[in-house]
Amino acid sequence: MGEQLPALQVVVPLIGALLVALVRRPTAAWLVTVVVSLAMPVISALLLVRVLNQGVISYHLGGWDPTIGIEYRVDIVNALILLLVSAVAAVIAPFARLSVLSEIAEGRIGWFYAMYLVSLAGLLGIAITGDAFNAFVFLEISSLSSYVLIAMGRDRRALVAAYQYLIMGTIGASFYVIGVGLLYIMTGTLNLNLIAERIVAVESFRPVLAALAFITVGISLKLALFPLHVWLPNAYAYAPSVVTTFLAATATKVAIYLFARFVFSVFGAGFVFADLPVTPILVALSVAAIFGAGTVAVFQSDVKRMFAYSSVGQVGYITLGLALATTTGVTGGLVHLLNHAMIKATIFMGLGAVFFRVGRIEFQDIAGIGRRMPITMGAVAIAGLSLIGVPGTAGFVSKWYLVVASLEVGWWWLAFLIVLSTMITVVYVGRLIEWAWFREPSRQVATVEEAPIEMLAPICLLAAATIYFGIDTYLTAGLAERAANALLSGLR
Amino acid sequence: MTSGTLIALALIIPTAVAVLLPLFAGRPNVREAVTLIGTVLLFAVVLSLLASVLAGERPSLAVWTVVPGLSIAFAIEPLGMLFATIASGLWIANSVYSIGYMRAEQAPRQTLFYVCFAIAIASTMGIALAGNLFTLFLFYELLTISTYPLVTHRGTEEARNAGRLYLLMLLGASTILLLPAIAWTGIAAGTLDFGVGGILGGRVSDATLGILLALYVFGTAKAAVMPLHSWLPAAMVAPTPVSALLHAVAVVKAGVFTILKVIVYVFGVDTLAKAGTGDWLLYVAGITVIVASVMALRQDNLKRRLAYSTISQLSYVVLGAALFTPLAILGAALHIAAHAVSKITLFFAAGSVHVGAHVDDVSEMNGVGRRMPWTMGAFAVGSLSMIGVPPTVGFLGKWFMLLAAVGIGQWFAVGVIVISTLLNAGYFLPIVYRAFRRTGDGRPGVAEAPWPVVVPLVATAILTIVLFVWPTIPYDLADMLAGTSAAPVASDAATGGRQ
Amino acid sequence: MSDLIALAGDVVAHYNQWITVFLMVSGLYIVIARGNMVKKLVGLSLFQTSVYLLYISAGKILSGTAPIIDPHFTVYSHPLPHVLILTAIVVGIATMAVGLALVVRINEAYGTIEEDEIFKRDDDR
Amino acid sequence: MRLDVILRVVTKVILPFMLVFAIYVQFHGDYGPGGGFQAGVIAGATIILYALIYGLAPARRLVPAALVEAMIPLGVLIYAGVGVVGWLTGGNYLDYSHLAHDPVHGQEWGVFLVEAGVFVTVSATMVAIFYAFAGRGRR
Repeated sequence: MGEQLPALQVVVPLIGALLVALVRRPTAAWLVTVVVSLAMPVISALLLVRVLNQGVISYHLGGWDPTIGIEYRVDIVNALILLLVSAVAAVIAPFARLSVLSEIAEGRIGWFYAMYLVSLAGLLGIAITGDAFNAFVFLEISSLSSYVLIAMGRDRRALVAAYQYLIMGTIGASFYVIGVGLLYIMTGTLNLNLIAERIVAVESFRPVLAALAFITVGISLKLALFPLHVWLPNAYAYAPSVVTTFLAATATKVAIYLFARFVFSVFGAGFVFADLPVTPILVALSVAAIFGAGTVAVFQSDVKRMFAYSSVGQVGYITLGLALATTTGVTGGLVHLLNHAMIKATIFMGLGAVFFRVGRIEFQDIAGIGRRMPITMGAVAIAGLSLIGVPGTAGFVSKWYLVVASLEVGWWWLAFLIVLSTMITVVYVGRLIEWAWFREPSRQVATVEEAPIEMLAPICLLAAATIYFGIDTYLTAGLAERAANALLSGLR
Repeated sequence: MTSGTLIALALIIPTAVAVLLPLFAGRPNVREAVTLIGTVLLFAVVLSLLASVLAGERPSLAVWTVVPGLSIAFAIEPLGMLFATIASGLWIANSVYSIGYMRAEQAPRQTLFYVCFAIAIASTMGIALAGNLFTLFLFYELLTISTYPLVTHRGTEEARNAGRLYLLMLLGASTILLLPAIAWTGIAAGTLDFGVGGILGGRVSDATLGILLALYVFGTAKAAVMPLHSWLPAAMVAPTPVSALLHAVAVVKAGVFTILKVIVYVFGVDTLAKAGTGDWLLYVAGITVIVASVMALRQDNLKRRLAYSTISQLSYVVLGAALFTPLAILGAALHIAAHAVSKITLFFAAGSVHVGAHVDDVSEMNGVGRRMPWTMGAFAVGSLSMIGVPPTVGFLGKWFMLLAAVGIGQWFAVGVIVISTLLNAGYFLPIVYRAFRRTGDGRPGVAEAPWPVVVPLVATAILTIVLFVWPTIPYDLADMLAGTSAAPVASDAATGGRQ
Repeated sequence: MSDLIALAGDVVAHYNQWITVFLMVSGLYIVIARGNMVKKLVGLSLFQTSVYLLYISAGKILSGTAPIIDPHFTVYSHPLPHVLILTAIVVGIATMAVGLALVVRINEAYGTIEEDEIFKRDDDR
Repeated sequence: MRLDVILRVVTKVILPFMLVFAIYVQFHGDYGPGGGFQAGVIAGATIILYALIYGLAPARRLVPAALVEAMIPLGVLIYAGVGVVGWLTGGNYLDYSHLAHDPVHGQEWGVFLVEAGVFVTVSATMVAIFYAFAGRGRR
């Protein structure tokens, strides 16, 4: 059975989604979702252990040879991403029941869970596949289901947000597939590994450069790299709480993985970063994202929207680390990818719990909420501190790597910008803490109670994780460093 | 019990108090009992550590390596021991005082107050006992964050603004300046562990030493060296116990402690003295001392006047450190202790006046001393100590710094100390005079504050005098510190500083 | 002169790619320039179609037949691009369905499908 | 319901042929252009044509929405199930070689079943999309 793990990782949520679509009773649908979601981290943890023990796992779908068939290929990089996505899914599933019951019309709950599982299967598929076109299909599977999920959001603005995301996402995916097509024309294969082998001979040809450009822009749309991020804030802000949490923690992260996979493993770090001026461009965009999106976040009146903008900024840190293309830098980027997923999942789940109790999520409406829901908001505050990068939390570890990485390449100004940008985070996290604790409770808030235990438990678990991974970094920084080395060494 | 266990306990006890308190939120008496038991236990633990340090031991405890190069480790040296002893000892007095003050004030959200307080003390212990720069930084930030809710505690517009300034200035300086300084140190020296004689000697150029020193000094905004001082007067909106223990002892002392420790154990006194690129610090500190004193003269609000006085006194310590001689380091360390007991007395008295006479401004204090003799008597003792008049402990630190300054012919420092002493007298003595010599306007309701408020302030006032007569413990610790920074030891820094 | 003719020949010989580029750019233009949400989707569809052409024309071999093994033929077109594009078409249809469904819902919620008017109505609230 | 007699009659006549053609395309997929996608669309089109001519309500009586909504996941389930059978018979996921006594027949069977699943899902999806849009605004 161990050999079948890669297929199980994708097939189980897919079959789960089909079962949910057949049954569609809210409770049954939720139960299936929980069972599937809890099975996911088990599978990905087993995969990770196998990768650590035996090296790269190659799985031939349908028994076809990789030259013509689809290959699932798991190395330490995507094993880590798989574990991240499935762990987040497992934590969200128990939380989802009450949140979904309160936010989604009853007739749609079944479809909601079906779409949720399809989206999960799609994201896991992107991460696990070793085939460029298969990645496109999974990309669209996850995107299409997330458009639907976002459209189920709290008011009509969710529809417009989903529509905008659909337009941008489809353009991004089409750009990606154009790039893949050009690569296919030049190399005659769609297998990422084989492309990487054959591209060396043709990398000076113009279609390869065009392919790099198309793929980079296409994926950048999906990962919301500044200035291609405009779809993200509204989509996150108006989507149902569960969806926001899930997408914020996983969707952009998987897109970043795909980006890293293409840039480092397929095109090769030497080609992209040494021969082409990608580093300065990407660093400039990342810094612009960090400062631009961070500043916009400060002025939001909607808490979810504020943290959505913050996500755009935080993606900047990840791409910044990748752009440096050194071991420390890529490690920093990957660590921040993992940490930011945890942090944002905690924050959006906490806000989901607040929304569940209060029914609104603007600053004025949740004034004083920290006094009524101390545990929920305490967890959000801890995650916020981690977002700032206070030492002892996960966020510090990633920021430390990034600062050291920029000092190592002699870019002290970049280190300075990184620490300076932290102040923006302090401002908007501080603003939430101030509203939550140091204002008199508003009328809506005065009567609410602490969130129910089945919501609190996942929130507290993740908040504890953001502290735990600030102290014990084997699973994050330790593995991320190995992953960074694997990425930088090119072919897997 | 091994010394490692004791170090762990010194952190665990206040943390445990913080964890237990919310469980007794509904029962104030139990809650306060938990706090008091915690304070006494902590002090006992610190005292037993003190005994082993005085016996010449240097206990240490390696906890965990976060990422290669960043580890959480504790190692006790004399300066840290001195700081830990002061902070934990005064926590007892301050807890008694808090109970009286907060109940008299009928303050809201007392549980949150005590929880944050306990976390702040735990962080202070972490700073004092830290064995490397990362551990120090970790607890330094934790201290900032745990005291932010205390500053904003009242929840008024003014308190929120003060909280914002507090958070932005302290967190901002430490992340923008201190963190890069630490990263730079780590890359240059290959280690972040504190080493006797410094770890940077011979590793970086003189100019770099000067830049790094600036990053450290201004990154440690808690030391309130100008121009990063304005958070401290603003933080006075906090309840008085917070101002007393945290903004006269724990937080601000954590700042100067960090600067002193970095100068002694990261740069090395000798290295800096030879490099000559750190001399600017003397002038910055000197100017801060004088300017803050002048500003204190102009404050009418008693707590704000005390805050400016604190800024000035903190820079005394920095000034002492910036002389880069062992004798001045001794004086600086002693002044940390002296200022702690004296200033907490003054703040206690200010709070007592607030509770007993409902007066916050100096101009309204006429005759208060006659109605509140214990309070204002203690205030007088504290004032004398701040000015540096024997028989109070404030004299000792100034004396040694003055000796050191004269010894190396640093007449600027001598001038600063003399002028500021006059200024100190200028802003403290009128208060005492008003309180005792002028007659009040006979307002009713002015009476001595409740006993939990009065007893601690009298106790710290007595301590101010006792430490002058019997300064053995702080003196020995300061002497040990000065000994480690003396020239002969520095020669083996090249080997001693590495791991 | 002969260079020019060769160049013109090159341009004409890659006519399939010119069509691809034309469709792609015009589709993208419609998506960006039109405020009507349905028209945007039409543009998006055009844009996707250009991608189909890119793949299919790359798989075609002149005078090759369908890839079914038969003793009379030796030259076959590459079947894989067709398979891929079949998948891509399905993805395109699904996108279109979701997109149009969203437009219908938006029309019900706002009473218009012009983007600028929708933004104006949201700002008014 | 207007009296467009010609359309109604012609539709009645043409519907069975459309369905047969769909089945032809489905099974001819092994030897020529065709397969589940195309067949599914043609089959879906017959229902849509019926609904266009005779109205939505009769079409819904003929092919209930609940059935359509069940068929969509069911078809994919057939597809995924065939893949799982590949597992159980000792191959990788979607490996049809072990479905029959020799690999070539196994592949044939596998593709046949998968195409059947595709047919179910595609035809149902077409009808479902039509129902969803056509039913809008009439409730």
